[in-house]
Amino acid sequence: AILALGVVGCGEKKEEKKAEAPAPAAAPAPAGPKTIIFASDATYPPMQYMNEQKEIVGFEVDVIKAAAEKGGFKAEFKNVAWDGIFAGLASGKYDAISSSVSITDERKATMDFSEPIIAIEQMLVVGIKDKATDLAALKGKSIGAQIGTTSYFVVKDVKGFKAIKTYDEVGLAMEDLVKGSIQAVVADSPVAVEYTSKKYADKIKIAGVIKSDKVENIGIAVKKGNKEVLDLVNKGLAAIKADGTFDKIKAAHKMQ
Amino acid sequence: MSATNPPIVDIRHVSKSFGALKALNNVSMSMNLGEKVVIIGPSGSGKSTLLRSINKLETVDSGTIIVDGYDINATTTDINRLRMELGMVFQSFNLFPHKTVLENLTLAPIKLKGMNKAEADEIGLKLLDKVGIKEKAHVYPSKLSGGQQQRVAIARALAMSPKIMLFDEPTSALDPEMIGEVLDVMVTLAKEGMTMAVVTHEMGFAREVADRVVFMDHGAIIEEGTPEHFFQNPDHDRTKLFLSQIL
Amino acid sequence: MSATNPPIVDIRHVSKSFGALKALNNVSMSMNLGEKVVIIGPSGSGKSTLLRSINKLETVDSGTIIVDGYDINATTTDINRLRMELGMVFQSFNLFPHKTVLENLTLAPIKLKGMNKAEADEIGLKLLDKVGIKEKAHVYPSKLSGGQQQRVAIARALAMSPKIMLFDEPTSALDPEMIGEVLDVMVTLAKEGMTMAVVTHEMGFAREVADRVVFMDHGAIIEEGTPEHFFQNPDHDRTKLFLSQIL
Amino acid sequence: MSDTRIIDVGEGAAIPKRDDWGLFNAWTISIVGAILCICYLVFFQPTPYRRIIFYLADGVIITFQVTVISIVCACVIGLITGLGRVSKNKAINLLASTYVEIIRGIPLLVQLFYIYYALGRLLNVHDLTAAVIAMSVCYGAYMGEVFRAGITAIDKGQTEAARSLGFNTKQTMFLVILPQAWRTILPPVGNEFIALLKDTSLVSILAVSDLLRRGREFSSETFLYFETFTMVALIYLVITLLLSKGVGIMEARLSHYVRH
Amino acid sequence: MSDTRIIDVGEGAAIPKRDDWGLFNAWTISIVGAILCICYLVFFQPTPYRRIIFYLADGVIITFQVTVISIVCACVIGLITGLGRVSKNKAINLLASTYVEIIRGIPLLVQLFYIYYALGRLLNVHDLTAAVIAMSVCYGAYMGEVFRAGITAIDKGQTEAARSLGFNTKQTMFLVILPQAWRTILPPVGNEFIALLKDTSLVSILAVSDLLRRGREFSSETFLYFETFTMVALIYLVITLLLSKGVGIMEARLSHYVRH
Ligand SMILES: Nc1ncnc2c1ncn2[C@@H]1O[C@H](COP(=O)(O)OP(=O)(O)OP(=O)(O)O)[C@@H](O)[C@H]1O
Ligand SMILES: Nc1ncnc2c1ncn2[C@@H]1O[C@H](COP(=O)(O)OP(=O)(O)OP(=O)(O)O)[C@@H](O)[C@H]1O
Ligand SMILES: [Mg+2]
Ligand SMILES: [Mg+2]
Repeated sequence: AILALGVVGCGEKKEEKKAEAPAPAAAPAPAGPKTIIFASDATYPPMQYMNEQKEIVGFEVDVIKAAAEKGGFKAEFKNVAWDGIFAGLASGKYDAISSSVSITDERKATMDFSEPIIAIEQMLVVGIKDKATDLAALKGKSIGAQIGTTSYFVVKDVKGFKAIKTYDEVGLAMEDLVKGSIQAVVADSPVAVEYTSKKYADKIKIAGVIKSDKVENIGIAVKKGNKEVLDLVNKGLAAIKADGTFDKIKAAHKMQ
Repeated sequence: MSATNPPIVDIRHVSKSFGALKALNNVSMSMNLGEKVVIIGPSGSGKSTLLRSINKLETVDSGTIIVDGYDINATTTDINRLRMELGMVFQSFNLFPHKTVLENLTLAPIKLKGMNKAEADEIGLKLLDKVGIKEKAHVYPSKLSGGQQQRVAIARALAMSPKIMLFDEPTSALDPEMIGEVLDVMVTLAKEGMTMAVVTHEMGFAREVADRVVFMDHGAIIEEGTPEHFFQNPDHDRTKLFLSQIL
Repeated sequence: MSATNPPIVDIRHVSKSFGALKALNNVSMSMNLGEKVVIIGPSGSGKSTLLRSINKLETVDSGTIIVDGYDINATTTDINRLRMELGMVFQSFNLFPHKTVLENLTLAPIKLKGMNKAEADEIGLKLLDKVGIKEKAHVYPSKLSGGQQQRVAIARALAMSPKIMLFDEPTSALDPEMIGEVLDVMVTLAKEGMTMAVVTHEMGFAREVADRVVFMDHGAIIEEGTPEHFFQNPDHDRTKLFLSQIL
Repeated sequence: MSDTRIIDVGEGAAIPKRDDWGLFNAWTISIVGAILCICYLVFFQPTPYRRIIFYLADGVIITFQVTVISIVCACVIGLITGLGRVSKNKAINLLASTYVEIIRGIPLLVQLFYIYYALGRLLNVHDLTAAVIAMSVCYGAYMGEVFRAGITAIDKGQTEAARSLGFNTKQTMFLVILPQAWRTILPPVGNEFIALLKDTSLVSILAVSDLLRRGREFSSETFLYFETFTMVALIYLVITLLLSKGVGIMEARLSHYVRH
Repeated sequence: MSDTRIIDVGEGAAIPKRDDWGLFNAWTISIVGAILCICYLVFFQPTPYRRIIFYLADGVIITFQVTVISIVCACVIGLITGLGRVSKNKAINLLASTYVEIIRGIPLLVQLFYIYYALGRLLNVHDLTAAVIAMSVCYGAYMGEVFRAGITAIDKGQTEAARSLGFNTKQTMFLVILPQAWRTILPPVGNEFIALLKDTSLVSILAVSDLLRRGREFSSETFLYFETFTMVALIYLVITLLLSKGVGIMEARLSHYVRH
């Protein structure tokens, strides 16, 4: 973690110069509202994903768009592979990450987070006929999760699995589960619900919630010390939570 | 031609083209058991093609070739079986470089006739002795001179006890000092009564050994006859011209 | 040797080895302006190496070579400048295949002397006329015969108006019927007073043109003298032996 | 009658000559088959194939963009490297050789990750730029060898003739050697182009929206893995087959007059 | 004095001969440099490099496993394809040629996705198996061309001699041609092995825990992108450099007695 700090610090020196770099074309900077570029791994339905018009859509996208209206900034989304999404933030390729990033202590050490958007849980997804309800029942089996996510962190130190497989995208993990290459997937609750209720309702199911003593919140990540962006985002989020817009969006996406 | 026995090789009206080029043009020829035929002619006249047609290394376009009673182009004929009766010796030796001299000789008898190794070795060594290089039995071909290699090649063909031996210019890739040793082997073979068809430019060999000399040009047999007839009194101008050039 | 002017080429105690092989062994030789020197000797005797050392295509190991007053190995000498004074003709012509004949002639004058194209073309055409192939000015070298190519190569060298011309067996890659046309050009050049060093096996040329003949063997100059001395009454046995083989 | 050919021991994944009967016919079968397949699917099974092909369309453009820009950069790097590799200056030569040796030793995908994630922090390059840099740096090494081979294939006599006339090393290279070398160099460059086009599929890992990425997006959204990847593969196949035919034709043309 | 060389126009990303001065020295520099680098980092900067190298260790094993199994399968496929490509039976020949043509036309990564995700549903293959199948199918095509080249490099007289003795086609191939061809085939197979080893990095996409995947896991968790990928690249470099030296030595040895 100490070195990771160094990493960010290292990138920071260039911050001033690079601040306006990301969107040189769309730079009506003087008068109009500030444009914030959000990186998003658009493979994460229903939170953020690519629709057939090649637009990034989803619950979190709607939240940010609404917050932008209220917070007085312009939100632009950029599709970035999850694998390197934090590296890109550190090097200033974009201003913020809106990609269902769970707020963890480790991550807080290297980046700053907005106020929580929504709380989630880690869910265990298994085949429709599987009787397992918790991780313990899956000893000796193969289990999958998306690389570098809290879902993966939940299982990575648990001993006794045949294999823990890390996927670039959660959808690929689900695909492997359906195929039978692995026997379980751990995923964020909205994603787990999405896959088990819509796309593969007849093939996989939620086996249970993985208990944790801490509440897991997701939030918007910004580069350490980037107060300007953080304040704008927080202002917007607070505003939509206050005026009920947030609840409407939640309802529209059938979020718990 | 002896009247009683059918010829062992009977080539009837055979033609063969390579593209526009007629390499063989309605050629007929037959050979009896024990007969030694020498085929001569200018380069490109179709000598090799004729010889190679006999063991079906070239497939003819029309006409029939009957060897030992079998039509080689008939679908019922097992050409691989028949080829065992036809020993072939090439200008370029074509020994198997990954096998020792003795293994070159024993490979086919062991694999094709199911002979056991000891027996094959014995026969092989006997043949090597006959061609005069028994002491090289266990070296690889690349260690031999051209003349030695060609003698091994002859022994390899003999190892299958063929009824007929076909030679395609066996000495023309050899340095002059080695030609003699190969011709000696061939003469011995002829004296033992082997049926032989030999394409060669060695007229001395033809004189000494041939029962019949065949002269080809432009894919056709122009003239055939005894060596005496041939070298002393050929009928055709083309034959005379050729002989005048070569002798 | 004329006493007043310093020699235009002065080679002093030059040695050059390729690995263990001494290609030049303490060779000294000089040439005066207008002199024609023919270098002969058996294959591998170092003739080419000597010639190539003069324009530094080979770098010598020891000794000095002074051309037109400049030590070619001195760091202060601009060898590219000096090479413009030294026309070189190779056994293998080495024309530029991607340029027309005329472009072959004009490339160097335009790029190196900053001559404009019109002027270079004019000079080029004049030279082509001189070597007798003006009509081929706009074809590519590959369309020419060997003799024509070599004449273009001579013209190309002349286009830089060199003070000395070096020829390394200019006719030995040519068919016999073409040797004459190239030698004719060289003879004309010699008559015009060009300083020339020529490695050749054409003894007729040496007799007709050479002021001096140099005989080399094993990297050393064995004997030098006038053609008369040389062909009628050489001193050394090795020279005699060589001449007896070549004439 | 002997038909011996030297078998070239290259780096791997190289080889076929397209002059033989089998491959020519196979080419025809493959290209006709692939195009018919695409047409059949798009026209007779518009659901989902028409949707798929529309979704993939802009990915093809990105793929081409990355390929073209990268090959141009790789050619520049390759020329410099090639010149370095034939240089008599040992330091330069060694530098160029070491570059080639190192690049050849590391998988392209690792190079991509390295340039994108690891060096990305220092250089702060954008995804497409990172992709292009990585492809160029990698292919520059291979291209360097193509240039080197092209240069050394020119007869040494050409250099000697040029030097004798008074040209310096640089003039000799640019006026005499390279103008002759390009004919030998062009066909392998064409082959590198095809190889590079195929390798651009790797940039999909960086979420660059190339053809493969578009395919992955569409399939993860619609779960039509089989249909989508079939289409992706067919499109790649058609493109590379056409290009390789082009290279084959170019090669045949140029070999006719390698020397005018 | 002419030094003309024919430049081989292969498929791309092929080329360097290791016989030249530059590359030999570059090889030494690269390998010594890479090993020193690894040692320095592991011993003098144990945090984080020792952690990294321990984390990566089992990835190296997987990488080797996939490579070795795939190359063996690819050799089998390659032998069959190569025999098909030299077959006089036009149907078989065309089949083999079309296989080669199609496989060469589709990026390996697309093939991987196709076999894993598109066909995977039908065949229900597991990750490592899919990886091995995809690598084998792809490299089988290239290997087929290696075998074909090796076979056609054997003098036609050998076939004629064998056939004249009475051997049938199959016996001729297996008793006479192939036993001679392997010497020519072995070095390019070695090069394909190296190329395949590098390409196994692609299987990391299928969540196979190879060297690259392990590196990605470690870096995405610790954010030590630079450090991790440096180590990954160095490890690949050392492996491929050592292997390519091995191939070079083998090539030199075999060329000494291509014919006993
Ligand atoms: N495989 C082939 N393909 C095409 N043409 C061939 C082939 N084999 C032979 N020919 C041609 O057929 C003609 C006859 O060839 P053949 O080898 O039988 O002549 P030859 O009398 O043996 O001549 P030589 O004394 O030169 O060996 C020649 O013109 C030759 O070029
Ligand atoms: N670049 C080189 N590398 C190694 N050895 C060389 C080189 N050039 C010449 N030699 C050797 O140096 C010796 C002298 O060569 P040189 O070409 O000067 O001989 P030559 O008298 O011109 O012979 P020829 O009449 O055959 O042209 C020869 O033994 C030759 O093999
Ligand atoms: Mg013949
Ligand atoms: Mg010489």
